[in-house]
Amino acid sequence: MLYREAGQFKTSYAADQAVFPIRQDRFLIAAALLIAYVAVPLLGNEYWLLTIMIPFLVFALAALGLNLLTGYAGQVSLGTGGFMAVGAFATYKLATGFPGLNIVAVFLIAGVITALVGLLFGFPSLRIKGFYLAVATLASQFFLIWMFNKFPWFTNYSSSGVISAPQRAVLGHFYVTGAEANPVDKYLFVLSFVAVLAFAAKNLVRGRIGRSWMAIRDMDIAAEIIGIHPLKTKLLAFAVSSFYCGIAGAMWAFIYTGGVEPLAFDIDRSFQILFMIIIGGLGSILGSFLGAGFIVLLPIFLDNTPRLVGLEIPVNTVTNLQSMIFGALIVFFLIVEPRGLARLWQIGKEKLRLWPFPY
Amino acid sequence: MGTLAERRIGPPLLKAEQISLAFGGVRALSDVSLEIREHEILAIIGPNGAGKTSMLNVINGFYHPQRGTITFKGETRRRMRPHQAAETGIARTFQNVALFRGMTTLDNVMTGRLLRMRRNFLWQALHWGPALKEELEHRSFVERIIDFLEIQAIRKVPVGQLPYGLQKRVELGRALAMEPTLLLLDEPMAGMNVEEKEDMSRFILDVNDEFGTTIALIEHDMSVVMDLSDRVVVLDYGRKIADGPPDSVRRNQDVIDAYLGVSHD
Amino acid sequence: MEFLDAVFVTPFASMWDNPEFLLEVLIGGLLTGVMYSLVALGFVLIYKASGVFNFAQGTMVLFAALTFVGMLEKGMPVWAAFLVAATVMTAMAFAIEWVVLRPLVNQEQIILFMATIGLTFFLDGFGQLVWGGDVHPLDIGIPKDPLIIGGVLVNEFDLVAAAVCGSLVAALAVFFQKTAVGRALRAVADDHQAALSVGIPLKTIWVIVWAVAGVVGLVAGILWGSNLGVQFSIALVALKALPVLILGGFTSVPGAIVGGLIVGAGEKVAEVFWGPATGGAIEDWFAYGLALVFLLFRPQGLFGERIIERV
Amino acid sequence: MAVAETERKARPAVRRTALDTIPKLLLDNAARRGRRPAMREKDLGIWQSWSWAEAARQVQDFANGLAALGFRRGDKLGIIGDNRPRLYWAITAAQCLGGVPVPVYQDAVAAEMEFVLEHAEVRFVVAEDQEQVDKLLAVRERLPRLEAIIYDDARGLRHYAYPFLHAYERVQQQGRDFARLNPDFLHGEIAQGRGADLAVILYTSGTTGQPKGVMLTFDNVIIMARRAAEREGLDETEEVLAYLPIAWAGDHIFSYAQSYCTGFCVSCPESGATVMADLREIGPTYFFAPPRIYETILTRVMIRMEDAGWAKRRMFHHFMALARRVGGPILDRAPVSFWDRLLYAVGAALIYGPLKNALGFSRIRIAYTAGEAIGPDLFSFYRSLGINIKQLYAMTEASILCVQPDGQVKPDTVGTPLADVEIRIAENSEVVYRSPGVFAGYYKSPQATAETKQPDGWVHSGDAGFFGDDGHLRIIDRAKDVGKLRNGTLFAPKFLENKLKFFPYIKEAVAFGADRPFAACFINIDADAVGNWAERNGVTYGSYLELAGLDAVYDLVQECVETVNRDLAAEPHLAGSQIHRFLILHKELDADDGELTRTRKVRRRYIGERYQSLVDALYGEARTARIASEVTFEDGRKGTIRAELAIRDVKIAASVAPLRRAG
Repeated sequence: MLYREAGQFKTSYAADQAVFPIRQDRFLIAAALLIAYVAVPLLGNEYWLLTIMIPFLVFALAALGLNLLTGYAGQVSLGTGGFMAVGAFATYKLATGFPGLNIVAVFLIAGVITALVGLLFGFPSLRIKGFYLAVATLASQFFLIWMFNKFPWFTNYSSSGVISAPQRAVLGHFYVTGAEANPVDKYLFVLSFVAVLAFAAKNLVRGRIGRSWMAIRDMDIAAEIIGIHPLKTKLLAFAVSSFYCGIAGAMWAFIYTGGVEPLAFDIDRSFQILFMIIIGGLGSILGSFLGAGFIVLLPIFLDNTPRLVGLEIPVNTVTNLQSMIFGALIVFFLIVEPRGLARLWQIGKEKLRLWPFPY
Repeated sequence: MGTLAERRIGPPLLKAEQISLAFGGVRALSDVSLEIREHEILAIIGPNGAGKTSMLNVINGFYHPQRGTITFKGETRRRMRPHQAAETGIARTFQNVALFRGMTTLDNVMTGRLLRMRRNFLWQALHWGPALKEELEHRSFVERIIDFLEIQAIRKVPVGQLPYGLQKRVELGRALAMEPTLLLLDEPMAGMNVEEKEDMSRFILDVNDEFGTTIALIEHDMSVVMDLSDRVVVLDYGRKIADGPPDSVRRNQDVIDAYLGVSHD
Repeated sequence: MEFLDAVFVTPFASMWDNPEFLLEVLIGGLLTGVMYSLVALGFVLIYKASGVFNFAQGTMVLFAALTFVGMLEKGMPVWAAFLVAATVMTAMAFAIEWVVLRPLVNQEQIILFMATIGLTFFLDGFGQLVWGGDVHPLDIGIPKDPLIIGGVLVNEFDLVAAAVCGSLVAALAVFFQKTAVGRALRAVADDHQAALSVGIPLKTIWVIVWAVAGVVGLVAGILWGSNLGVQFSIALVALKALPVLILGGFTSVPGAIVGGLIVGAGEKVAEVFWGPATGGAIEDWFAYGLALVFLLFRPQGLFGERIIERV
Repeated sequence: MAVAETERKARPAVRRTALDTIPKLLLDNAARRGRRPAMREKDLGIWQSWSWAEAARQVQDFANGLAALGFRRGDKLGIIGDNRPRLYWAITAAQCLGGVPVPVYQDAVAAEMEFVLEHAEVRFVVAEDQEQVDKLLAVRERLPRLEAIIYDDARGLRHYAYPFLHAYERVQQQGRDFARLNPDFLHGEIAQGRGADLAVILYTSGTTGQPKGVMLTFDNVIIMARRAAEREGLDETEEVLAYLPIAWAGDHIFSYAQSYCTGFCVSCPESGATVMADLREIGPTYFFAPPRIYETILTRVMIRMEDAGWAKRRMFHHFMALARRVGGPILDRAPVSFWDRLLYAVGAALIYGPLKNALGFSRIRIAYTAGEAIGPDLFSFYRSLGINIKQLYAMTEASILCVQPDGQVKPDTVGTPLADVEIRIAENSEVVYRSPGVFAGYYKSPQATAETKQPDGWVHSGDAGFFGDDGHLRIIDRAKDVGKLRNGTLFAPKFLENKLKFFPYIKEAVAFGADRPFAACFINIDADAVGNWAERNGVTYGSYLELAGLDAVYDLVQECVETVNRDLAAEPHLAGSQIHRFLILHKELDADDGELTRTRKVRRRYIGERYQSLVDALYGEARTARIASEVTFEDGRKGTIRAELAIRDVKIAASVAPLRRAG
């Protein structure tokens, strides 16, 4: 209905292959960015920024990373938490070891370090596939968390095993990490990182690299036939995915919570991210954001609903109920639309484009 | 039709020498030698289980024969991986369509160009400058193939939604996008109706004609084989029993026996 | 240098010095491995018959144990509690088939896998909502005294557990080989289409297999709970059972048993002899490392069938 | 050519630089709006575009190439194929050299093609692809003058080793080489062109006899294209989709001449099968189609809406009903209540806008229909959506004659004459006209020319019509079919029949009245529509014969006929030919029985003879008539149907002063 595409014809391949070939979509994304950059900082209070927007963005980044690996390259991974931990601890070591290093560079280098670790743990993907691989990635999950727990070097010999973010600023005096950091600065910093990385991810998946990933995912035999080197392609997926997850982990530790212990990145975190991409939509950039939003908002919603209707329920019961509802919702989603929220979005959009016709 | 210019068939492009292949105790190929000459259309026929597909799999590196060598473009080898075969200029299609079901027709054909795309990771992430230029150049090339195979209307349709005949055409498109010197087609017309078969035959001839591509194909439909191919190789129980022009092969007693003795679909 | 010494010299030296101790560790490990085997067995049964990678197996073990112990706490005799718990697990199998599997039939494996994770969350919440989240001590009268057999210290309980597991596996083997239902199950595992074409109702098979997996889980839960009390951590045993699957192969019953024993023994030995060098707790990941190394040489697992790719 | 020769000498020197030929317009466009798009074609997945400067280059290269091949002034260039930029450029290229393009219908069979090419003495042909080349090769032996065939699409032609076959690109390459040696040649040729020169020969696909070649001069084409463009305020920003045959006069004016005159861009669809999708992508601002295309689109809309969900369907029908009531008046800027305007705006957001978008009509400023009468329902459907669809009157022999001005659009007129167009109604009601667009003559047919075109420039259209008091021309029939009632009143049978046929219940109608005291008619009901109606109203019937004889059905039809009578009463010229009596035929008129032509046109005379007894009954006193007629069944067997048919008298409406009907 909202889509009026008559007259939007493409005279070049560049225009035809644009990320948003439909004018209305371009308006939509521009509006979304405008809201994210202007309306949210102006209208959002500290609670909103710190407990909803920032975790949403951090989760979205991690989901994006996992989606590149699982949704696009078809390699199921249960080690996301471990890679996030690598990012967090690498950032910590870099930031404390090189106090003069710009925090942006710190995040990026930590991402690269995580990518290298991801590369290492991606090697089994040459020989094993599917669930075997998924289980194998658990090895990285357990091993990495164990390592950060056991070797105090990673926490600079902190007695509690907790790392806490030192004070760092961007552009001179905008503190984005540490106790002094202003929520709006933090938010804008994360937002910019996520926006740029999301754009880069979109670019990757619509070009040569994305096509080789999807080829491997859809039919690895045929992929080899057209000259795709399976190991190289899979390893690249592991590396890129880990890069994203590493930065997400770093932001989690440094900007969202300000300090973490390795347990924050245990296997539950991995599952949480996996849920995001399943519910959001495998193989969809948008889906990573939708899934992250869903998983971040659902507990808040479940937390607040009984109170809103005036019910007093013991905390334990609430936790258990949440767990049940969460589980049931996942099954429900998989049954209703196994391809996730992104697919629902797509269907809705398609309907709007065809309106008033049914097809 | 006008006067069809003589197709120039050149020297051997590929030589398979004394190939033997076995799985466990089962012999798939025994001492098979064959040649594929430049610019020709070679048909490999034989009853079911004769080892035809195994032969293609050996040529493009899926199977590694226990004995024998393959010489392609003058280079002799014993082992190689399929992606290396692709790099040397061998493309193929499969008996059961092996497309990337999650992608559109356009993207599927574009994957055929992956080998020729060079821009590195960082350019790709920016999707700008050289990467964009490269992408658009290949798109332009791929569009010519889409035009050639007359699949414009399904350009942006996910291939999973296409009827079988069209999927086969898209798969041919993907192979063509690789600009192969040697094209291996495993039953390109299996499961097609008469009209689709005619279309496909025309495309195969046109490919051979317009691009000079050497083609080796496996086909069951005898009339198609007789019409299309310059030369026919007959396999039976993993052995080569005949090799020659279609007419002489048709009169070959061994071939007749092989076909009479075994019922094939 | 010191580290290398601790990794490559000291452990072997201490093994050599005290072979009885090594044997004790080994046997202790093997007996723990039996537990892993039981959980892995549940996985394999379901995977074979329905192609579902059932992540909820660990939670099913917990849930079964909770039900059992809850019945005991209500004053039921052991046999009655067992029957009730087994019935509950069977009912759950029906419910799962009806609510989860049937609507998702023909979906990709990854989707079904995700659904079982959802199931995990649901059962976790449900079980603790009904039975509470505390540790429930469980004592069904299995003796726990240490025995010295041939100079080696063995726990009586472990022997009983091994015996129970052994009989369960034997019973299952008979069930699969000798009964009509068992044969049908094997047919389904081999080829869904073929099984359907000879008139075996797939849905019935699924219910049976999930129920059997539930009962196997119940046995595992009772044994584990008798040892450590019934508590949430039982669900985590499932995570230990996963490397067992890699080792043994997803579709192999003997693989699950042998794999469980290897993992159990391996990680105990590693923990005892290499733990000190690395700060301990390597049990957390050792099994995975072992499985991974193993995979590099045999991607299809110990007893898995070799995958020949047909093109 | 004789015309052009004599007039050239008389031309004053000052007009030498005037933009009086298409090639001069091309150069002018290239200079003035060189970077604006001139042509687009959906090819290889995108709309390949050529600016005016690029188009000029393409044309010049090809023109030079033709010259290099030996194409000379006065030579004819055959053009065969779908709407392709290269074919349009070939037309211009021929005109640059003082040659004459002869577009040929691309779906013509080889024999038809042979006739035109033979008759036009074509030396060179530009053919689109292998299909057209094969057709040409089939008849080449009988075309001794044909020297060269140039093809656009090389697919499949690689091995056609004929020396006279040339690839389009190669000709252009030769052209570039030629231009290097003769840099001033082409501009000299273009400068020699005059407005009175022959611009094109368009062969009419004559329904009877052989096609006739209509010779049009540049003046004919350009002046009329300009007049029409001025009337509508067309400019270079229009978007047009060229999808009708190049050989058709309509396409030549709307997609070719007007583009050169105003500088707008013409887009060519990817193929015949993708026209609708391409239409949607381009979203033209200016659109031309015969009624049957509008009808096809409407049918598709309705069918697709039937498959929509219940709520959506309700909403659609609700808002379409609103649109029928107020959409037309809003488009015509007539007074409409604020509330209705508000509702219409809601409808526009929910239904009309998206619907137009889905059809590709979002941006249409002007849509034309011509060629035959358009049903009032069809017409008002589009207008009620806010699409400014208008009728016009045009002939191959004269380009455009009349267009409906904005705000004065009615389904039954063809509008008012353009500037410089004079129209007279002859004694026998025939429309006769004179205008700058009037053709030079039929090629090599002085006799046919003389029959149509008088020495003083007046041309017989062959159509019967009259002017209403509003100054709009109404076309009622072919002139030869129009007769008079016994009292001298004008009687236009096809006009009556068309009016009747616009009702969904009436499938065919046969009107009688020439030299009779009054008009009367046979009606053929539409079995589907009436059957549907019967079902909804609980009327039961067993067979077509029974259905056709039902009183209720007679009532239904009578209402239709009376409506027609009321319409007629509003037209002073036709008020006298109101229908007095009718009967419903017992069987469907059938081409197998010779009652219809194969193109489903009523053979009025034959039917009159065959059902003589029924005609007599209509003009008698009886209330019923008996008939026994032979029919051919589906399986070819013959049989006889006997029936007694009722005859109804119809109320005659009082003739009133012509008022604009509402809606």
